[in-house]
Amino acid sequence: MDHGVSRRRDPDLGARAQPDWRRPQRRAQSAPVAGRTLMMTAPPAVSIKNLRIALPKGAERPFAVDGVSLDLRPGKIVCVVGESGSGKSMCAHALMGLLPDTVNVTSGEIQFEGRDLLKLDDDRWRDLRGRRLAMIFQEPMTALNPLMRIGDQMAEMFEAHGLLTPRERRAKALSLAREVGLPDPERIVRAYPHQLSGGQRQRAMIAMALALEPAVLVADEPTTALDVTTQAQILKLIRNLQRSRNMAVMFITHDFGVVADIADQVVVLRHGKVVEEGPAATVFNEPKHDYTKALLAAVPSMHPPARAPLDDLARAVEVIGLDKTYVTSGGWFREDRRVDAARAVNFNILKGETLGLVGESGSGKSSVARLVMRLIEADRGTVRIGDTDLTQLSGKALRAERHRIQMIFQDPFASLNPRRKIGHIVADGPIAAGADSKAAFDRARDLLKMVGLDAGALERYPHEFSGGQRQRIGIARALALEPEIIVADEAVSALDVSVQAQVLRLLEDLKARLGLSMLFITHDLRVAAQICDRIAVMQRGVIVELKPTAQLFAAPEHPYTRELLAAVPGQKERAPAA
Amino acid sequence: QEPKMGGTINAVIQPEPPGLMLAMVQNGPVQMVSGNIFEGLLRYSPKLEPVPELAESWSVSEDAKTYTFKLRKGVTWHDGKPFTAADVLFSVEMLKQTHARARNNLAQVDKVEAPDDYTVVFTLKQPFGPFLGIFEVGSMPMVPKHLYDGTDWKTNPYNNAPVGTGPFMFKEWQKGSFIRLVKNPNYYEKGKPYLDEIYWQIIPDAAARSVAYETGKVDVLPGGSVENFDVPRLSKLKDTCVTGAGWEFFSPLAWLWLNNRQGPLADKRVRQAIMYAIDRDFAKDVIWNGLGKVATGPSASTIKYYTDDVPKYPYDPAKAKALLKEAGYKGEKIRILPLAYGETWQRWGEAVKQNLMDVGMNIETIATDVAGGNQKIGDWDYDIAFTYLYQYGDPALGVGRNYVSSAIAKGQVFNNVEGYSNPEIDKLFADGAVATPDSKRKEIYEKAQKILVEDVPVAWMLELQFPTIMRCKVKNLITTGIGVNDGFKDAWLDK
Amino acid sequence: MLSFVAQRVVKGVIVLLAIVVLNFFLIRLAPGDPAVVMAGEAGASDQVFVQQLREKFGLDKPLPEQLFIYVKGIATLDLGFSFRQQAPVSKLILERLPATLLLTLTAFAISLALGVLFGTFAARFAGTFLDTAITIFALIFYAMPIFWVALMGILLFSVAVDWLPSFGYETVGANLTGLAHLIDVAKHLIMPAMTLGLFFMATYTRMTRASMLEVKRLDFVKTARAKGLPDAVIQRRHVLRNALLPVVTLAGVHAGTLIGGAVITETVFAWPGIGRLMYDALLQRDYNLLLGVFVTCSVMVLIFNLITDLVYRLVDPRIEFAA
Amino acid sequence: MKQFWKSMLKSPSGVIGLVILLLAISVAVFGPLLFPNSPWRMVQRPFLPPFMLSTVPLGTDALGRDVFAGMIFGARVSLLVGLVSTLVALVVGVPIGAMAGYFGGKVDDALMRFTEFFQTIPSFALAIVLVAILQPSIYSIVASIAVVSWPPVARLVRGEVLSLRTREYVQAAVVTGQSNTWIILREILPNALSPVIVLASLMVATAILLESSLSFLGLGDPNLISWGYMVGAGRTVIRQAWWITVFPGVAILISVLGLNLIGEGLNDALNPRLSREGR
Ligand SMILES: Nc1ncnc2c1ncn2[C@@H]1O[C@H](COP(=O)(O)OP(=O)(O)OP(=O)(O)O)[C@@H](O)[C@H]1O
Ligand SMILES: Nc1ncnc2c1ncn2[C@@H]1O[C@H](COP(=O)(O)OP(=O)(O)OP(=O)(O)O)[C@@H](O)[C@H]1O
Ligand SMILES: [Mg+2]
Ligand SMILES: [Mg+2]
Repeated sequence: MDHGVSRRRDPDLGARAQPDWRRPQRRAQSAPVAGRTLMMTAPPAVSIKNLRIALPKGAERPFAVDGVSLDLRPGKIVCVVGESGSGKSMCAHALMGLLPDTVNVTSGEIQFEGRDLLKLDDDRWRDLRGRRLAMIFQEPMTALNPLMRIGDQMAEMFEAHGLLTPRERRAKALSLAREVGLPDPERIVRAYPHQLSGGQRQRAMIAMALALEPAVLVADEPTTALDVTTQAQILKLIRNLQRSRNMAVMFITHDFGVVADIADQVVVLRHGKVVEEGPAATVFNEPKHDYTKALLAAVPSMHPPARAPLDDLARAVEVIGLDKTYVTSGGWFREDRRVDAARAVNFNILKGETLGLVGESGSGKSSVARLVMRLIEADRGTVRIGDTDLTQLSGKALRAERHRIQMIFQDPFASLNPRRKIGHIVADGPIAAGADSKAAFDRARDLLKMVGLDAGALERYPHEFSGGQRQRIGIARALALEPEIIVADEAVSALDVSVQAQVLRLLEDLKARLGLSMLFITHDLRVAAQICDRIAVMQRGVIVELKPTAQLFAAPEHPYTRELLAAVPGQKERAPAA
Repeated sequence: QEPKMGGTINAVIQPEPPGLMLAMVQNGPVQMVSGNIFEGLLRYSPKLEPVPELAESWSVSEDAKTYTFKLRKGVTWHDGKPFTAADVLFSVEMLKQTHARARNNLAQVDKVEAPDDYTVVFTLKQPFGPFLGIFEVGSMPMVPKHLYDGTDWKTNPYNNAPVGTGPFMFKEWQKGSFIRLVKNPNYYEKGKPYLDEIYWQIIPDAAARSVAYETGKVDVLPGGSVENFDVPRLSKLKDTCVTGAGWEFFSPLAWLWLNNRQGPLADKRVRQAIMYAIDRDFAKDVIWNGLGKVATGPSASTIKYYTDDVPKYPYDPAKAKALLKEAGYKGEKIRILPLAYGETWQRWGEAVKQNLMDVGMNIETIATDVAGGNQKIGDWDYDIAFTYLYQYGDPALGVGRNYVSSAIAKGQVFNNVEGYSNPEIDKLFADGAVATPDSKRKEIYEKAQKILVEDVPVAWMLELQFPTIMRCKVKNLITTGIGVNDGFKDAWLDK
Repeated sequence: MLSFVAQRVVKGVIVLLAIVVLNFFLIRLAPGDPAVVMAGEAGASDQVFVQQLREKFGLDKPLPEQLFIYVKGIATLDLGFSFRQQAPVSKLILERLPATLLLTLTAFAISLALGVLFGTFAARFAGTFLDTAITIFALIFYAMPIFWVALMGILLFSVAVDWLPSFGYETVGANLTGLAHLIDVAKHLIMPAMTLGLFFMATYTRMTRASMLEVKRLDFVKTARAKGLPDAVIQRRHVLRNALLPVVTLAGVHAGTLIGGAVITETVFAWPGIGRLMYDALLQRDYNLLLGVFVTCSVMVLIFNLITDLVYRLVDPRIEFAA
Repeated sequence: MKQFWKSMLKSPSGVIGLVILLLAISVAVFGPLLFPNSPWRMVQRPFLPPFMLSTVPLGTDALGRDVFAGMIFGARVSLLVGLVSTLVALVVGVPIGAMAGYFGGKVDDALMRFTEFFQTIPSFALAIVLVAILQPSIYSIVASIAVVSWPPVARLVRGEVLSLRTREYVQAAVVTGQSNTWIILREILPNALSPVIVLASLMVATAILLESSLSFLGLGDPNLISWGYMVGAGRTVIRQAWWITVFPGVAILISVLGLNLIGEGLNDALNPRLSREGR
């Protein structure tokens, strides 16, 4: 299709590209390198030296990446870990030559196959990308062009480098799809991205990245958006493919469980600087830097702590036979699309108890939370708070009862109105309930103090706070109405581990002090293990198992529960922290 | 110069005629096009003397009540059927139902008879001075009986492909684009018409019409088809001739309806003040580019029995102010309704408004389109309203109706809209219509003019002239007092 | 897909019915009586005569009855009779419809094609002189009143240099046939179509540019770059196609504006379309004709919208054929 | 807010637009005080070319009226029509869109059908008919322009509200027991407003153009001079007196341009993602 596009390369690159992409020839080319590998300790495929990337003026810090050096070796996976904003993605993008226009590399070099990548011109970059260096992105939803068929997007990989005929490309795409384990590959190569599940899309992305057998694979949080079960499969796939092709992999993640599962080498980044690096076992077992230690300590363990049994049998919440089916109207001449988000859901929460609700994405956890909160209407069933049947109320009466059950939301950025000051955000509820505004603000100040924010916060806007602080504000808002029950829907999932640990501790503390009950929704079984008294496991709208936490972890009954537990990454932990 | 045969004329028509059946629709453009297809019994010279057309000759009885017309022999309709007295009788009957003006004009007719195929006799109830002036094609077109008799006139297919006796035949009409007429080869006047065909181009925008002329796409701009402001420029173009002739029969006279019934305008002095306040020479010189004439009274100077021996109202703001003060005008709001006929009239409305405001009147312009304006005038819901009306050659036809009290009737935009009622005037016009001989009529009408001008029932503005602009190679385009409205039968092209 | 169209048609019919009823009353609210207008043109009028006219056109009946008669007619695709032009309304409209369709569709095609082209250029060379130039021109075209553009066009192309005809849709009396006729019509078409399309072209230029810049930031563009695809291919295949979606939506919405805008263009260029027919009908209070034009225009808008929706659904696989 | 002005002032188009608008507004507000001569008064000989007399710097029109005075008084009407009709359109469109988006379901369906209905009638044609029916006056013109321009507002607001409604902070407001009105006014609308403001700035421009087009067809308010009226009136004499049309035409062009630039500036300022990209 694009024969007209110039493919100007230097002789040596051209020579490699021209005969064909097939393996035998390429191997012959890289033979001398391989030979050396045997003699010395494997030379790096890529060597990043003292990389420094400047951010535009007004950014939070002058350099996104500040003097980072690291090597990627064939056949090895290097995990780059660190909190959000530590510069992980920047490193990856620099390696691919895909840095945004607003940032630029001020110093350092990236050695690859005998040249400094940072000095390449656009055409050479283009030649290397995809063919020698490939990348997988975090969001499988947005990383694929929604208007193109999967197979065509795979075939583009060959087209970009002028390889094969269109027919061969299609055949190749099919076999790639098969190789990464996409089900029904004939159908899937003809499908559009939105017709695939997240895991399938990520597989398609991997297939694409591997199409030309690159020497280096960069994976920027490739599993963060996936379910644990899917994550486990994808990790396995990457590991296998990487082994069989002897690729050098740079794997970016913030999840230490994942690191534990696949890393050969670990590099810990903080504020754009490498604070620690070394073989995975060493970093896990003998972390040297305090930051690494803190990070490791913050990873919740799979072992539920012992919990005091609850004697008080008073029920705070009673949920009986909740049904909810979403009907997406198909119009007059089409059948409706129905999703059962809750089917005959029953559970109680005792006073002072934390009930966990776990399950994969789409299993109906949030729907249950909303039903309990009466943010949506149930088709059938009852939600009782104390003696009040919430499902029977509406309008003013409902509003009057709302203060008894409050919610903490998942996304600390989306759950605060960006245009209202924190003071208002916290005090609005009580004022709407009829409280005197001065008293409400005084109380807001106290609450903020209780969640660890100073009084000055009242007058500030949400964007002036960090993620963890915002989640604290969300908690203060929920507490302002002095609720009996708190529903936390993925309340810590968006936070970095260290922050997550703090917030969890805060929640535990407040709960105990105020005698609250809690419905805690999460997809992270480690978190659930640490905070819940009992856990309910949901699958496709049905609660398949509900047990005290320790029992559930020790003796899962339902196959789905077992599958979930097995998929949690990092269980062969080299450093069982705590 | 000897007329040359052949050639095509492109003329502009505006707005697009709603139909071409002159007996059923009678607005200006319809007559302009259909005047070539249909004919009347008579035409009128620029001096408004009757000239034969379908009637070869005519005679009037002693008592002035019987008019006998001898029809031309050998006249055929465009479909080949002969034209006879039966067609005339039929036309009279039909027009009484479809043609409002013909209906009025024929009100004096007692009976119409056809003693033979080529003679028609009109018998009147009483003598009617202007009777010989109602036979022009627009006022009384001849309709083919054999195509209309016994049909539903409204939906008759010939409405859209009219058949007449005229020098040109209807050929095609592309709605929104043009109307095409071709020479009638069997025309009764041998050798005529000279032209092969006429295209009437439909161009709705005045500026675009000027451009069409300028770029040579059309040859004739009939009166009123370009804005007056453009006339001087166009007349200076190469090979361009301009004439104001051809409007003698209609003699359009512009005035302001003044609502005599209510408010300040019920006071004669206020009405006189308005006459003094308006700078009519400015209007003539600037808005009408010097064309036309400042009106002295209810009759245009081209109309029979006109006299300028009447009170005069020169532009005199001081006097206007004095009169207003005398009448005790205290700034009551007065609504003025301009005529929605394009830029010229809009500008004129603005100028008059400004004149009146300059003498201290509180004027508000009410904007409407033609239909909305008509409704307001018909409902007498106005204070001052622009208009211009045709006079049809005789005070009994075009003048009296605007002042006699019997013509006061709600819901119409003609006749006595201003609500002026003066028994003396009523009597004068009643007498004038039937009086004989001419000298007696003259006396009556001169008296009426004097009284009216003193009373100012309406404010007369200008005798309008709509110049026709054409290429000089177009000869003999206008030969009668009806101008382009009764056909191009004498026109020829000097190639 | 078929059921989608069927559903849309049913919906459209309901909307149309509402339009008919509303406009029926709206139009009759206008001051001015068609019978008076007609009688007036004869240069005289009297009560009896006007009443006679009213009866003839059924205007003497009570409004609900008139509406009933009208709607009944519509059901049988009869738009009524124009008492003023003495012809069936549908005939009058059909005579004019081809010209309007030719004009609006050409304007639409030109504006969309050129707009997308310029927008693409501007986005590709964002920040350069070319971008600035295109943006400024787009802004100027956007800001010029349509009649002004028309006037300037005529002065420039018809008067100053005699390249293009200033009125009509063919050379009257030339009796051209075949290719010569086509060329003749095309020559007449250029100016009105450009005039009508210029504003929309400017809109699409700006929209395409903005949309391209927006899409450029999306993840899948990064994926495409990571594949090593040449920039031109990325721009065309990945950026442009996605960026066009909002432009297509907007274009569909514009159909109504385009047809409405044709009133002025058709007036200035003497283009024999229904825009002018509507305006004349309005001035003459030709109720049936005016209503008929409204219904026709609305049908055209609905069809335009349906087509854009279909196109949208063809381009974007994510949207299924549901309402 | 400060942030907003900062980024607004950083975008060059926004600054140029603001300067133009401020200039136009101050002409509209103060001009008539400084040049109290009525623009309708015939002060000099007709068709006096511009720059000949200092008393009539921009020449005179077909009746000898001062073009300069017309420009100044015209600014008032043109801007007023633009601003007021946009305001009316917002007053109609924002609540309809907000209600449709917030309550969803049947309410949404009904309101959107209603909106669609208005969008199905060609807008300019509808405006013409409305002005003709109501009879041309500044009120009917403003009303008609508003009637044809509110549907896009409603649609835009609905879209925004629809997406904001599911935001967590809105749900937070619901669960803390706040009323629907409060939630719409405090939590949703302020966050839906930036694209509406951008749209509004463009609507003012479109309204000015619409008014001029109506004036062109002779449907302007005859008691008030507007730029559109001047262009329409001067159009027939453009061949002999270009200045009568050109000056007000340029005035329209520049103000519409200014408003568009403001729209662009607002877009940049209110959409931080865009502004960071630079251009
Ligand atoms: N386009 C950009 N313009 C300005 N600053 C940016 C841009 N992209 C990222 N940054 C900043 O650069 C720093 C490093 O960002 P980077 O995306 O590398 O973090 P990360 O470690 O990948 O974080 P995460 O885990 O959230 O993806 C951050 O402070 C971020 O705010
Ligand atoms: N408003 C809605 N309309 C239609 N379907 C919906 C709606 N909300 C959720 N669903 C569907 O209902 C199912 C359950 O959704 P829910 O959000 O409760 O899952 P979840 O367990 O919270 O998932 P996640 O972990 O991704 O948040 C999913 O299949 C989802 O697509
Ligand atoms: Mg990142
Ligand atoms: Mg959820």
